[in-house]
Amino acid sequence: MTGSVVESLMAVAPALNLALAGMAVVFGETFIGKGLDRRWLVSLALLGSVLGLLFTFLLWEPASTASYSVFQGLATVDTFALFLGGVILLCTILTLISSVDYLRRFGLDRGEFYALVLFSATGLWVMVATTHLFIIFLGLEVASIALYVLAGYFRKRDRSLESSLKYLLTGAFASSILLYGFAMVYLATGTVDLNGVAAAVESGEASTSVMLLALALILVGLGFKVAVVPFHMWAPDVYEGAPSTVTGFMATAVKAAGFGVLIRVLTVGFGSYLPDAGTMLFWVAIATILAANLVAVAQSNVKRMMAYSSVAHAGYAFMALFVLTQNTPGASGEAVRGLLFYLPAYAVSTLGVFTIISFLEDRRGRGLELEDYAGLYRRYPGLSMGMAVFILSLGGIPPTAGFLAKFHVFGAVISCGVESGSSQPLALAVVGILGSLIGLYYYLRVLIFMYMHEPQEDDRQFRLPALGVSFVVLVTAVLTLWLGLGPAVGFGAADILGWAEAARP
Amino acid sequence: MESLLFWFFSVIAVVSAVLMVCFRNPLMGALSLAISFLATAGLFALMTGPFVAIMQVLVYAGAIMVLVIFVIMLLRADEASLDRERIGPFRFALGALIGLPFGGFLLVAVGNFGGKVEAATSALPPDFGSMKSFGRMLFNQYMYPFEIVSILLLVAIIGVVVLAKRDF
Amino acid sequence: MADSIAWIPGVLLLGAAVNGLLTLCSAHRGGPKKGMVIPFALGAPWIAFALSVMAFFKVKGGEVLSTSLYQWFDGTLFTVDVAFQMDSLSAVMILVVTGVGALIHTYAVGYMSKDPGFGRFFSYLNLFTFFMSILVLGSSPLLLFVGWEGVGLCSYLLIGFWWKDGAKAQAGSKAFIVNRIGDVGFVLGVLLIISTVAASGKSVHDFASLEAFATGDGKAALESPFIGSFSVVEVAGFLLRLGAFGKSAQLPLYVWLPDAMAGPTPVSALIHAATMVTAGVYMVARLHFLFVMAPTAMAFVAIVGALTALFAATIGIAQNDIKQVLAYSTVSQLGFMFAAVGVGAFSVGIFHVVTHAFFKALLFLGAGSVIHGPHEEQDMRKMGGLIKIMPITGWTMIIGSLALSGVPPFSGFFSKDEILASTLHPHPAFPGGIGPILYVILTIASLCTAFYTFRMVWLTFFGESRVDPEVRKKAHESPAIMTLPLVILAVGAAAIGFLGVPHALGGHNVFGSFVRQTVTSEVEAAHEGSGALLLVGIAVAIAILGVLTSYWFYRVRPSIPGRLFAGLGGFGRLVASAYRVDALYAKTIVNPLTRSAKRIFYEVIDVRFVDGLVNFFGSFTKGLAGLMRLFQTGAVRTYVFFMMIGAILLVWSVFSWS
Amino acid sequence: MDVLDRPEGFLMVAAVLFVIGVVGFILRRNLIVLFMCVELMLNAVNLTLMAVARYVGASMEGQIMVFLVMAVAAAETAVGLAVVIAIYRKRATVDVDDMTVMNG
Repeated sequence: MTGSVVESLMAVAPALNLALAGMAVVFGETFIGKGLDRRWLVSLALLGSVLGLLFTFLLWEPASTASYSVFQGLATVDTFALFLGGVILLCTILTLISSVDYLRRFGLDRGEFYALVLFSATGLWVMVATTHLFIIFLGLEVASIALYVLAGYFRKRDRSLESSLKYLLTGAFASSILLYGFAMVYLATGTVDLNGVAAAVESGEASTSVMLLALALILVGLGFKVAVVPFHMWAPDVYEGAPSTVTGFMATAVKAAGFGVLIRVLTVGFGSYLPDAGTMLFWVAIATILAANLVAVAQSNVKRMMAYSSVAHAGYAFMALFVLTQNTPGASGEAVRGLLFYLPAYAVSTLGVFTIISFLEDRRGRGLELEDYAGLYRRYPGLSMGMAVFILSLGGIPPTAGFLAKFHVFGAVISCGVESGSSQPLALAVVGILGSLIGLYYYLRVLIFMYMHEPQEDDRQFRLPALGVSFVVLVTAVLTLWLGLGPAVGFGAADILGWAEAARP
Repeated sequence: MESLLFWFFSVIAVVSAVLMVCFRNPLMGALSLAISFLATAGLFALMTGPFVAIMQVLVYAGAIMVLVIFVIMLLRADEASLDRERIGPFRFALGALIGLPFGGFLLVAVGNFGGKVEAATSALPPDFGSMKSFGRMLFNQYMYPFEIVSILLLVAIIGVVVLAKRDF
Repeated sequence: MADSIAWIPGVLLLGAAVNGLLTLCSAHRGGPKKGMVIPFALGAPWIAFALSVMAFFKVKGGEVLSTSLYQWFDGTLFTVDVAFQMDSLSAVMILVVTGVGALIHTYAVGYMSKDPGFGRFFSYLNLFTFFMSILVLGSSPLLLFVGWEGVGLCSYLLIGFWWKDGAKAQAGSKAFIVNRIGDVGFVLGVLLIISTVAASGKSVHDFASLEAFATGDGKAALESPFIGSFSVVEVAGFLLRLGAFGKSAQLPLYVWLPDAMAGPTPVSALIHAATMVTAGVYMVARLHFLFVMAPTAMAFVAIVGALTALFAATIGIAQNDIKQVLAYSTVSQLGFMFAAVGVGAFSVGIFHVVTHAFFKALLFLGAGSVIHGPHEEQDMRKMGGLIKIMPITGWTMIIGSLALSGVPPFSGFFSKDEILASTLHPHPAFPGGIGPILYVILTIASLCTAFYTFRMVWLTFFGESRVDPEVRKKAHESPAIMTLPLVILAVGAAAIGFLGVPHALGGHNVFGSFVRQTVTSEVEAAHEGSGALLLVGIAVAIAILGVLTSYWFYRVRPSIPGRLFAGLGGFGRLVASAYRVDALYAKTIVNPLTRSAKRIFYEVIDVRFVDGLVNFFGSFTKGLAGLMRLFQTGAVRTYVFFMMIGAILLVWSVFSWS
Repeated sequence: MDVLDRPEGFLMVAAVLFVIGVVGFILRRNLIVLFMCVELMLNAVNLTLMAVARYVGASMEGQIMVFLVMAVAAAETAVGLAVVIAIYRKRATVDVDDMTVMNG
């Protein structure tokens, strides 16, 4: 349905709230000046994102019967968009809360930071709520540019600036390649709206060689954003140097949006060309899982290890994309649903970990080595408990969100193998499970350091975890367990898997 | 006549782009890039895009390149860094390793694009590419991306302040 | 609701949670007070045991208890509830888990009383029991897997409980890696079964529906060829078995278990003898309906089990560390169990699980008491004559040893005899001749078992004391909280065998027929009433022969060379001392035998092959990681270079495959 | 046949410009030149979009996109130059190969 401006604005209300809150924060910071209590700005930012989440819930019902196509079809607000948008908003809220204490400790508690997080989230939301390739590009750029700046936010630190620069250079390069891919789609079909593209592909008017080139280039560009091998090499450096809470945001919200766009572009736009991408997705997934897990084993910096872990998780999620190329309708549905479930499951655990990492980081950017986590449970029992939950979830041990998510994806891959009779999916599943095996090794090492090792000579003062940090760790730990125990555990809440099911494009 | 112009602009655009990569002094590179942009603007004009061509000259070749040159002057590259920029055979081979196959793929794919096309300018709407029709389309149909770009520019402003303002 | 079996895991989880919270809340002060920990640490397993007994009586009446908490997975591919069920098989197992578990918990209160990590230890131990109850009571393979991973994790935490030095950490990694190799097999096997079920349009996955599927309309799908000539169920069976081998320490994945003895002794007793390591046997019995369809893989299991039984027993002869003897003995006994379930005698295998749980827990706890007495000494050559100092520990351990050796009428005799008898009636689809071969291998293993068990008894409790006189003064019997569980377990180890008196001896095999309420396959039924009186006679003879040989070697003959060398004065006495004679015998008789066994099976398989494999994985991983880190130069241009290489490969691949 | 009757000519020029940008990005070390290479790549995309708008889509959609891409490029350049200036202040270098504090 297309309608009035009011309806259009209502449909994109979640993004609108984010953007308006961002502007309000910037103006608050600029005009009210130095004497300002920044808590007001944070509250404003939170208000915007919570309202955004609220609108997401309000829009869900109407969107599930007939999706909104507003702004002359440039924005498509369907359950898929709302689902991913909800994940993005959740990540935003948690990032905002955990950043307050972090920034305040370094004396950098300024409105610009929150505004940039909000604008970045706006861009990501715009990205997933459209079928128009060009809007995807614009949303991506808004989000990316805000993140380039956020990565360099601690500009007194060498690492932060270097992280920003590396992200900016490689990101701009990858964006150009992605845009060239979009231009190729435009060339092949004369339109950049995915529905139009699908129609052109169906009618056979599209130029095959150009479409295939476009497919490869788009996979390069988006593969960069979600960080899969061999387009991942920026990720460890950028993740390590960026402020920890920003890293958390990058590893979760950006990935969610990136995978959302990948699913949308691949399933809606490329229909009959997908089987041609099967082999390449296969090798990308295998290379990602093996390389990332192996290199992660060799890391001693927890933040950097988490960066490789996030690359590895992108590999597991890529397995689900591979299923889409195999012409197995049953397994494909399961794969998309599994992938959609994977994103929030992975996001809550990862955000929890990065919140704890940010809390343990000191003024000089130390406290990130594995040795610094030795005997942590003595000093911070609650945080250690939370960390254990997150680590087990990331390692895929039941009954946590990570296990359930992984099981869904692996299950989809294997049932794809049974359905198609091909051995490729089975090989992929074996590699995936092998990868989780290696993964557990370095994940559990964190636990061992925290619980088994004696704390080192301790020159750092004990700090009571700030309210925000405790809150985020508690919420993410509860969500990790809740998602893992399964959808129907009490509280009358609707189930995420059910939402993921309804959100399938 | 017009196809001569095409060759003229194309050769200038490509040659000055190559020069941009080859000049060791970034200032010379920036000037070559500006020339390449101007030539591209000419190509835009050939394709019935007068308004976009003007924007190309004003925004790209004008504003952005001036900004770049300004920054280059500000940071003054020394002789040592110019020396390190020398492209030896190994680096050249690396470039060729990437450039040749990738370029080959791109050229083969777009060169063999055999779709149906609108050849004659008369087949297009009469005001195709004019500033008026451009503005009307931008502010009606494409209001949404326009708004997004406005946020983008706001983000860029904040970003520059955060990163480069002295007393932040 | 109140009598729901979900309370069994519930109570255990509560205990773990309370102790965990207590530990966390008092972490700054270095742990909670013991008085606060004990009520929950002991209350949880004992209440769980009481609940299990109550439930058991219902099951005994022919009822199958089940309770479903909520739906865990739903969807196109599979629907799985978080549900528990208790049939006769899981009833037996849960009684062992909670009963033996509660006793070991009680013992551990005494054993760990001086350890600073008291609260933490019990929260892990309760958590372990919780996961074990999930493993046993879970109504679907997935829930079984939850328990499976959970016990693995707790085991890992508990082995590492006293990790301070690198060598023990190494042992932990070994346990971890070997177990994960098995787990890969398990997960793949489960996923393969689930996908097969899903491919035939079904989505329910509890054991009952799986059995209905496997014996009903899914038979064809499961038996269709999958990889080469192997059917789906053969492949899945092989994969699942790999998981069982990893968890239950079978060749060649057994190496982690002896190393796992680095943990506190109650942990060895509970996890590495009585419960967790039998999970593999339980899993095979639980999925018996799948395994009977895969005779090739079953024969494989039986052979691997029998070989493990023999090899571990021969290694056990040469060990001097009391816990190592018991560790290898456990590996060997697990081999017996696998031989039994491998030939299709599932109830017999489970019977041995039960009896073994009693006598091996008893032996481990006794060993713990022995170690505790002479102050952390594990070397048997420095013991001897301890029966005078610690009589309760001594006599209970002798009962346990008699049971382990298979001397009638102690429990091990009945279960082992049944295993031996059942090998002569293997799965009908087995190639002929396997049965007798298995029988011979296992009989030799029984002989070795009796020998090394009583070698341990003679060396530890009898003869002259070789304990350091300083230490001997301090050596003492353990407190009542440790000896009481020993006594109870000794009663169990002595008497529990009468549940399964075979028909050949005029019994009714109550146990077997109870388990067969659940395990109802034709292959299983074939074992009903097997076992002739002759076989019973052979088994008794073998056990007694083993005991007597060791008596001859370690008690009788030492005096002969002693007299012989008496004329040589001090030197002669030195040689005549048991330690020297032991060395002499070791040099002349035992060593040539065991050394070759050790060389082949310990040095080649364990050190060269599996350790090599583990080390290889380790160094290979590190090397590869190092190699890949070289590319991660930090330079943006490198990154973009590899990105473009990737881009070129992608473009090339789409063009070449279209 | 006239080169202006078909888009292939423009497209190939654009492809060549794009590849020059890519190769320049890999070969050069001066940060500002790297940004210029990205500009060149975006410019090449713009040329492609213009050609498609003129010959294939026959609608001004492509031209609007070109306009917006220019804005994106401007924003990217502005932020990029800001980072370069911030780095130059700290390290007094604009060589990308010096930015390797983090690796492995």
